[in-house]
Amino acid sequence: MIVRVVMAGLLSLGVTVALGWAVLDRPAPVENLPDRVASAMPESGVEHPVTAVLLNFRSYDTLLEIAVLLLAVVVALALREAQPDRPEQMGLDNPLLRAVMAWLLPLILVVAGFLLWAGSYQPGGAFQAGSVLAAAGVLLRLAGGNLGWLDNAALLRAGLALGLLTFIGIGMVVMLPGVPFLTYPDAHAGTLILVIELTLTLSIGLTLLSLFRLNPPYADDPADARTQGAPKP
Amino acid sequence: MIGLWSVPLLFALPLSLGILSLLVVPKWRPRLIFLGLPLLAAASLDVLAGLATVGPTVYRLGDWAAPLGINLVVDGLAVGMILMTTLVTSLCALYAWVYLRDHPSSTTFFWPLLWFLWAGMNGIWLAEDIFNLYVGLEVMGLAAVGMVALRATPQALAAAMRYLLAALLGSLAYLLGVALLYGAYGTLSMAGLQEAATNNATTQVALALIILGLLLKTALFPLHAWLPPAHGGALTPVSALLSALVIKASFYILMRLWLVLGPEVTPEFTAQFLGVLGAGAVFYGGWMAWRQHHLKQLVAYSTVAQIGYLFLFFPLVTNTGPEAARLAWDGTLMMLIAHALAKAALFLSAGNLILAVGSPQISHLVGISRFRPMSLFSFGLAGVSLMGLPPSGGFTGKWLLLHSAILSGQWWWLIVLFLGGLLSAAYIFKVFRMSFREGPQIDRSVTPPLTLDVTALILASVAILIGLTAHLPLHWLRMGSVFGVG
Amino acid sequence: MPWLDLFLGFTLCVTAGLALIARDMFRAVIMFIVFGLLMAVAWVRLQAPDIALAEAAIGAGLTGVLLLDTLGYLRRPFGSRVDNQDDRS
Amino acid sequence: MSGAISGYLVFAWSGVLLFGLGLFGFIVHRHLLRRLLAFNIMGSGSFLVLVGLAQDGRGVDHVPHAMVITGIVVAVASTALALVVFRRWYRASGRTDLPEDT
Repeated sequence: MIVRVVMAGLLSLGVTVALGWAVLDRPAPVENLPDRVASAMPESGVEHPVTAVLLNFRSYDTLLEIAVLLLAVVVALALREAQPDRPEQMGLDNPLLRAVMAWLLPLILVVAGFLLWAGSYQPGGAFQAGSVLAAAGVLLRLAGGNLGWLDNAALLRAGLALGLLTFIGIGMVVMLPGVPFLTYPDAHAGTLILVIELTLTLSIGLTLLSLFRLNPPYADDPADARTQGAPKP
Repeated sequence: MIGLWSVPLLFALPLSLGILSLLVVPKWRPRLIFLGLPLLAAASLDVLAGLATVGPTVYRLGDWAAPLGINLVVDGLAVGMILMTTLVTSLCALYAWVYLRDHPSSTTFFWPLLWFLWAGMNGIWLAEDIFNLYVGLEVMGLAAVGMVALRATPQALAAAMRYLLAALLGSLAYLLGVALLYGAYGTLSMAGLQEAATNNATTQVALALIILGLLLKTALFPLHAWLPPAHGGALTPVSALLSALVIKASFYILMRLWLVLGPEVTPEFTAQFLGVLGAGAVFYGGWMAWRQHHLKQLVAYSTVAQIGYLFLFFPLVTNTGPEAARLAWDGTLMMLIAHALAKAALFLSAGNLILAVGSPQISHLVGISRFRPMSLFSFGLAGVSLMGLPPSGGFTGKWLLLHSAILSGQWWWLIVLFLGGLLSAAYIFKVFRMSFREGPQIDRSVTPPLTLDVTALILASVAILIGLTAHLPLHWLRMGSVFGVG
Repeated sequence: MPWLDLFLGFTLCVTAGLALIARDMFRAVIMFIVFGLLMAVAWVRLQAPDIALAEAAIGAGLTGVLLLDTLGYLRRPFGSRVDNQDDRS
Repeated sequence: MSGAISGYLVFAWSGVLLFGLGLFGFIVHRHLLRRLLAFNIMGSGSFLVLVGLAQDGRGVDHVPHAMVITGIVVAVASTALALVVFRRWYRASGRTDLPEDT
């Protein structure tokens, strides 16, 4: 144990010192990316630079990133099916909390909508709006709300798939004039990005919410908990 | 524009199929391969045709030039890896289509994971942007972890967890290296970095972090501890994919970045050090493989050993003169491809043998040669390539590396090549000795479906054939690299 | 000197340290959420309000909820041998 | 302006320290949840280095902002995946650490 602490201490100290050295010794960069972003902004279809980078200049990164999110859900679904659980019981079912939620929920939805719409000209966008949506779902569930419609597997999966499929679909359709993948025509870039963001928001919200929901629930009696048995040491 | 459609299809198609396979009923999930495999094969061949006619190109996603946008590089190396991936993954997918029939329905989630894995790998082969590589690594890594966890037994879960922790730590080290490089040079494009990078502490630390992170993901000795449980314990087609392809992706990034940044920045001892670690992997992995009692664990440790050969690339390519460097490049890539084919074949045929005797123990293979000659034949062919016997791809690769070592006067690597071959022979023959021994243990065996044997045999045969016709693929692989003619 | 930034950076390190050494797992997670919220403030100071929003919602919020949820799960005894080696490693 | 610039660098340095701290925690701890906390702290550290270094002396750069948002989403996906596996593992074995680590 002590050996491990000392080793870890030395290693992380070494890494930190090396990093510090790297920060001190760095050269002045030749390339100026912010300038390039600024000069390409008029063609991006949006006014907020971060949204332009995320959904136009470097939209391929965003595409793959959505795939990463989906992957987490796929694994959760797979493991859930491998060890089926009983229908879950969760939530506090507190009337006060419910009353608060009834007020809070529409507010949250409005905030999500605003964040999404705002993303084209000021901070905000699909990820923020999606996570606010997910937060609404989490709160609803903690309050004992009924999210039964999420148990409709087909609907849930369609919602999960919507964002990425739309993204890829639009990326492909715009290629028809003979331009590379994800090249939005200047005239429609703003609209296309908005459509992508809208579907992404929904899917991201659902994805994040499913990550929360798909964790195995509490088992009610310990007897059925050990479906697999402990491994031999 | 060459590959206008086929290049993006290489990742967009598997992604779409991955989503689609979530939407269809479980019974239909495997059947999507009959849509996907031909299309992906066509796209891969189209990219190859473009390379052969026009030469290496750059694909500008969104029509933005790097460094503002993300570019994809379609050179010989990328296309070679894409073709290798298409071949190996297709055969593993066919194998899995039959193999998973007898498994619980939760294993049908193999299919979405497979498509995402494929998309991640193709994304990595094509990437030219170092941050995009990070995202690609995550797509591939999380899909791979999910595949290991698929069995949902405690052992599988522990292996997946260990794998995940290693993968996450590796990605973070890589990401921090990227952060330093961006801070220093203001660009994420490899071409831009190659122009801008100078020799200073920032580049060195960044490269060190990137190397460490990728070594962990490649499972180079002594950072290999996560590999044997993950690769040895997974479902057979998963083991084959992970050992054949996934660990190659992080090595591939290392190779590319080394050629972009390495020679100017790194002191020669770093290259020698990587070579020494490789040698350690060859010896340790071979020794451990020989000591295993479980067939798939043996094959997994064999991967630990074979990774070591790839790392001889670094000492042989750094400051050694053009001819030796070119031979090192050729030899390493030949080893990489031969190992991908042979290891996939070895895992698949090992899986067939296990199915046949119903036990993962090597000692239970006694007498199996009479019942499953074809599985054993594939195992043997793949073994020939791993041992480096002529005329296999493994032999050609080692031969090229050997020449490179002699030309650059680094004779000590010859010992590694020679002893490593002996160790591989030892563990391969360990399996054979048991299989040919006559004993009372079994008098009958289960007959696995023919598809399982045929896919393994095809992979093993290609591992041999590629050694006979190495000239053309090696010529293609050099296109667009510093070793290419045009 | 950017005193406010220095103070914020220092506090970030302290909360991170506390999250890593806290004896009680629950306290560690709470410290981690505080850390995430401070990160959001740091992003505002770095003139990156987009990241601040994402960090507060995803980094601190969702990750925190997921971790707390898992903690609740750990309180349930599973298996015959729930190790009592507990949180101190 | 100069005050703001050195402010960026302060956060880059904090990022360096956070990465070091997180790495220490990641190696020392055996409890998987703690290792995940350490992983997230390391991640935050590298994000700070990314933005802080890029903006020091150059002013606001939106490209790393987008990269960090991507990074945060990737981190939460990885954490969620890890938690899913961890819960299954805990449920099957009753352990909060990995078997070979003692």
